[in-house]
Amino acid sequence: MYSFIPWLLQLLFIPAFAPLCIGLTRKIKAKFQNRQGASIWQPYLDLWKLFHKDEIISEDASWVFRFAPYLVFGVTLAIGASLPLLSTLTRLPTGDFLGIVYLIALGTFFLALSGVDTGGGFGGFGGSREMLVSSLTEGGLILSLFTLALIAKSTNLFSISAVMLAVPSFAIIPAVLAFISFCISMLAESSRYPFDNPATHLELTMIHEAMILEYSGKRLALMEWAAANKYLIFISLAVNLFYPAGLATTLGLGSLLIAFGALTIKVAVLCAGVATLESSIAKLRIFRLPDLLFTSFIISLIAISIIA
Amino acid sequence: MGSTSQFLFILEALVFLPIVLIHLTKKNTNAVWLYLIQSAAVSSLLLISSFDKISFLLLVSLGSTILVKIFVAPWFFFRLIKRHHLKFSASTQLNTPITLFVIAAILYLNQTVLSGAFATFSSSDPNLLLISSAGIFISLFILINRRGVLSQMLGILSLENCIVTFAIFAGLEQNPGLQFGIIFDILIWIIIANVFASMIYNHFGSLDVTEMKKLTE
Amino acid sequence: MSNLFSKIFSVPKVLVDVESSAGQGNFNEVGEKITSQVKKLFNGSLAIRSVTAGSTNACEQELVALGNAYYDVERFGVHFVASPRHADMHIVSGPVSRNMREALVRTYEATPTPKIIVALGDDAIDGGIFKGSYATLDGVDKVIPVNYQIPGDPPSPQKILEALLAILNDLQLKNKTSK
Amino acid sequence: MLSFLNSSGVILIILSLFSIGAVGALILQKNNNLANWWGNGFAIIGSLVSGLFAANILASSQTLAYKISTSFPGLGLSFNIDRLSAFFILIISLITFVCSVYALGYVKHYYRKYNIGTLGFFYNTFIAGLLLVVMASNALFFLIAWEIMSLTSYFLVVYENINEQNVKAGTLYFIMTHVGTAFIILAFFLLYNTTGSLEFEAMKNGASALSPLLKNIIFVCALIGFGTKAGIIPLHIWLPSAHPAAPSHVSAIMSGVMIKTGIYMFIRMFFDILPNAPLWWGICILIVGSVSSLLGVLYALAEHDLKKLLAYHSIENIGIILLGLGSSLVFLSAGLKTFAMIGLIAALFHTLNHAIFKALLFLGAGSIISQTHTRNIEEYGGLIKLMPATALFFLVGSMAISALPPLNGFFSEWLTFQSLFSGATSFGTLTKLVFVLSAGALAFTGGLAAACFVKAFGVTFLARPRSDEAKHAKESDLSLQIGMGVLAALTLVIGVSAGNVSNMLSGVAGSVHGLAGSEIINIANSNTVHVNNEFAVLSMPALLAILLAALLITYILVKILSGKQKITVGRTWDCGTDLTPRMEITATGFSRSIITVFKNVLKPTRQNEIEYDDANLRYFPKSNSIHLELHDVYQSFFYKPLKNLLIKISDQMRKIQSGNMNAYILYIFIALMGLLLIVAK
Repeated sequence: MYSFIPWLLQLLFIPAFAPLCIGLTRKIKAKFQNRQGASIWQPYLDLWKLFHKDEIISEDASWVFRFAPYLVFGVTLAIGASLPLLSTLTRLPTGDFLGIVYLIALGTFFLALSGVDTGGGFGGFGGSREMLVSSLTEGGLILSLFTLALIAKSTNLFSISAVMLAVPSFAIIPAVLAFISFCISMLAESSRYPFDNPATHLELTMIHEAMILEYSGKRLALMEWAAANKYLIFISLAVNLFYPAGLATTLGLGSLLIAFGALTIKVAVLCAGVATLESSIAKLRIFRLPDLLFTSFIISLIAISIIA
Repeated sequence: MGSTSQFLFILEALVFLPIVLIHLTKKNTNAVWLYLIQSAAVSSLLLISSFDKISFLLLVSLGSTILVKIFVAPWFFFRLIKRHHLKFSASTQLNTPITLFVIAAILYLNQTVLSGAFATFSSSDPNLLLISSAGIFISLFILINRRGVLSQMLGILSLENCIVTFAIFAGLEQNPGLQFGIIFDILIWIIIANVFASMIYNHFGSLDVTEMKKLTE
Repeated sequence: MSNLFSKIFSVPKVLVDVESSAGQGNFNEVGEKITSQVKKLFNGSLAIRSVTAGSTNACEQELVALGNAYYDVERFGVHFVASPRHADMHIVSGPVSRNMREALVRTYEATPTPKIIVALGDDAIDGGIFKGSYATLDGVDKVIPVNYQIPGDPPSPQKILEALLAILNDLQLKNKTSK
Repeated sequence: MLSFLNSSGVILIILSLFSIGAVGALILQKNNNLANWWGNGFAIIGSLVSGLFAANILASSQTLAYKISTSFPGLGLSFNIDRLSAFFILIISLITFVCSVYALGYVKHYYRKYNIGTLGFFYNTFIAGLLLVVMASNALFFLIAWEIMSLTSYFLVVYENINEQNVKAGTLYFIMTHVGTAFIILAFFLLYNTTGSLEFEAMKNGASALSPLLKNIIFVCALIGFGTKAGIIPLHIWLPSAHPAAPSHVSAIMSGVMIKTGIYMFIRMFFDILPNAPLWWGICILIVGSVSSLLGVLYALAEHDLKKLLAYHSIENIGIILLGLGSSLVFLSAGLKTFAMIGLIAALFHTLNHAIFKALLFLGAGSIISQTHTRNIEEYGGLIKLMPATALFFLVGSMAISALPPLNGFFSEWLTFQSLFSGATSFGTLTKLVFVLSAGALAFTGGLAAACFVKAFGVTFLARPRSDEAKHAKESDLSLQIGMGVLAALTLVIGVSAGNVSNMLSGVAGSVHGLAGSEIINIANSNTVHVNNEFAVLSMPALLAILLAALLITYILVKILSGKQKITVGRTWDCGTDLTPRMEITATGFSRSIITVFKNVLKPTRQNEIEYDDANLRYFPKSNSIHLELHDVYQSFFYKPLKNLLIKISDQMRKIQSGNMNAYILYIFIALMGLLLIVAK
């Protein structure tokens, strides 16, 4: 009878813990700036307040502007549900990594369209830069996940994490290389530091923020939440595909709890890593990004050619 | 049959020699006379070959051939020479020794290449055919070598004569319709060629073909 | 990189002892009160947008100082945002020069309700030292309805925090009376 | 009725329907309306009948051979419709049906300007030519049909002859297709030389006698010949200028279906007629495919003429189809029949998908252009509020072409990925590198196509109108919307039922001579596609269901959390300045960053002209205009040197034309002697 609990946990994990993840990253960055910073629950409060505020929509906006937040958030929900978060058994038929990559592309497509829709200067070039970055990341992203698929002889994420539980000896170096190139793509897709400064006020430097400048009220909340979801999706992918230690292989309550604990620890560690990275390097100029993205592509190419 | 074949050789020589001489003559009038001799020989050849199945129609056609080839054509040419007093137009592309050399080369080629080919023709003796085919090539060479329009016209007519001789020796039987057609054809052609020659003359001031180069620009 | 991080964590947070600097009431209590008020009124997250309307940038420096490591207003649940659409409260500084009039009106219209407009510094209140000049409109209230004013040219971050607390208390009173 | 459908009589009926339509349109050219209804009406009926015919052949999966012998030596009008040609007939008739319905309304805006009768005539003969090309199984008959198709499409390209560009594009198209046809004739001649007969069937059996060198030469000739028609990269220069020049419903057919005849003949030649292809053929097609797809999408990004942009995307999608084809050819040469089957199914599926969404996009572009009378994207804007239906269909088309999940474009690219991945797992280092690089190229192409269509859709439909033409645009009338609606619905239906469609396609792929041996594995049961023994599993309906469920949950979540907030409509926030349409992002602005990233591939040129009030002192510039163009690499590195070479050769040859009569007679004499020498020996 309780078989639906793991499915429920699977569906709710990403939306529930994404704002916490963002809060944790901001907290660590604040600590690096020697200030106490907002509490880690602050993103929840922001979202809650935004949901209860009125909304202003520009008169030039069309139904694409109004509908995009729902779709972008919905896509992150759909992806969150089909990830190997707690156990390798709660499989969804959409677990194929190509499906995940192209679902993310669907979200980015509508995000960029909503940026262009209101006709302001910032949304337009935000959309153009977002498409530049996301189109160049797809190469590295797909090939790094493909290295894992080669190791695990299947493109389904669940079977990849199951195989990676006991990493075969020949696959260690390719897995590490794939992890590096996946991390670069992760930072690019979730518009973190070297690619885009999430906490900037200067419109000219924004990529992700520029597209949601026009949103307010509940649609802004959806967009912020979706960005947080996407960030956690990539972190949990990085964590559970490459180091799935602790992932539950049986649906027992005990093993689920262990899996939950292991996942939160690993996510916290990676968030700390991202925060340290953001506090130690400067944001790259926009035309330096393609070189970084091509290196991620080449690294995953090397990883694939190393595998037998 | 011996005498006739020997006689045929003489006639064949009469057809062949004028071609070579047209190459060499300096004066146009000589060339016309040579053509006259050649056509006389050809007509007599025609008479001989159609001797056995003489019919009234054939006779009329032969008569008209003789009339056109021997009287009408030379008359036209002489009129042309007189009107434009172009007695000396015997300019040729190659000087005479080389022309003779080329003629010899053609003869040799003809001899080596075509010797076996004509064995299949049953009717007459093969080297007759050889000579007439050599005649065809050399009259074609007239067209290439001579610059004057008049000599080129003569070249074409002698080419026609050689083809007729070749046909006769190859045993193609003559029928009046064919003869009429040929002769009518030649007559018309001569008239037009003459008109055309005089027009060229008025326009270019001379009948030399090389002057017409300005056409291409 | 490692020496950067080691220096960050080795340096103590406060070099000058807070109690000793004269007249500087401890702003931490003010902070706690602000946090509790923000939690009550704005569900714990108050988005402020600073609008410069021809200001001499003095008030801006003070606002920026609010965000630095020492004052660190973020821990009280207050954060600065980039677009009026995202903002709950506008802090307008400067005597509103003639060219900024249109822009200020547009910013006001672009902010979703409920919104609070605060005039920061004497220039914003009544034109301050630029009062009567042909180029300015002498104060923000001449252009858009202003809810609260923070005097001082420029008011120190401490003063701004206290004024913010007073604003929040006043808002709470208004909510009680209106309910 | 069904048994009648697959008898050979139907072929004659179909062709006669189109010819009646063609001749009728000519006769009625005086009355525009009648000519339009007659031409397009018969095209609709003809395509319906041919569609049913093809569907029947596919369902009953038997081949129909039918021969009309003619007195002309070698030319036997032999039709051989096996499942492969039936599949292509299905695509042709589907797209023609929709385009003819669209044309009923669209042609109205030609009424007083051009002669509708000729349009109807060439349109119908063009479709008849297309169908014949796919049915013919005699080389000579095929070439005749190919020529009909090329000529009628040439006349359709130059139909709007007022605009000088169209005529120039027409001549370029004319020359390029006939260069291609020359290569095709060479290939068929070489085949005829060894197999001794012009019939495809006989060629198939006799092809094993081909010497390897001859086979490679035939491959190269076929690649260049059919590649020119398909528009692969070095031979593509005619496509971006010819397709946009034609009326929109015709460029939809040209882009959606005509370039597919190149693909059809690729499959027919490399899988059917030429036996056991060597490895390097597949590798060569893979490289051509990835280069075409990458460069196609990059040139599309730099384009701001709407129809040229779509034409460049045709090149990109042809590249993707070639990726599938190349990978299956490599597997065929290595003897891995099941993987080859996957590759061929991916290629065929993407052919079907591309025909649908490319036709949809061209029809959308047509209705926009008929309203705004310009092809320049920079002058559109805000059309979504004026033409909501066209905007929705164009959006569905753009989502399909950038391979976004619920629609059909995603599934065929997913399948092409699977064939490339299975290639990467089963070959040595060099071939594996080619496969992985092609997979990388496909990934980048997908991303850049999405970027290009955000630009195209965003700049055309969203924000505010940039020109008053765009302000007065009205929604296109009913028949145009039906045309686009059917195609848009099809992208979703085929997307969702991708499993059954790929089963049908595996039947089609199995009928090809090269793959005849492998057992027909239906790779999908109940619409979940299992590729190479569980390597990858995907079920499109489940994907759609999860997406809809997620959307529903979001909607409910938002309803609960902020049910009672009110929405007010205000001005767009732009830091307080007054927002003019010129401040919106333009197409060139949008793609300029991506072009600068790929600048040494695209070689962007930049030229600005400043006009001064005071010419001599040059202090007060009146206007400053900047031209951002792409340096046309192909003209300067491939076509110009070729042209100069040809001119040099022909200069030499002109020398024999000395103008001297004797010389000409000398040539005759020499020719005569030469002939005698040869014959007499």
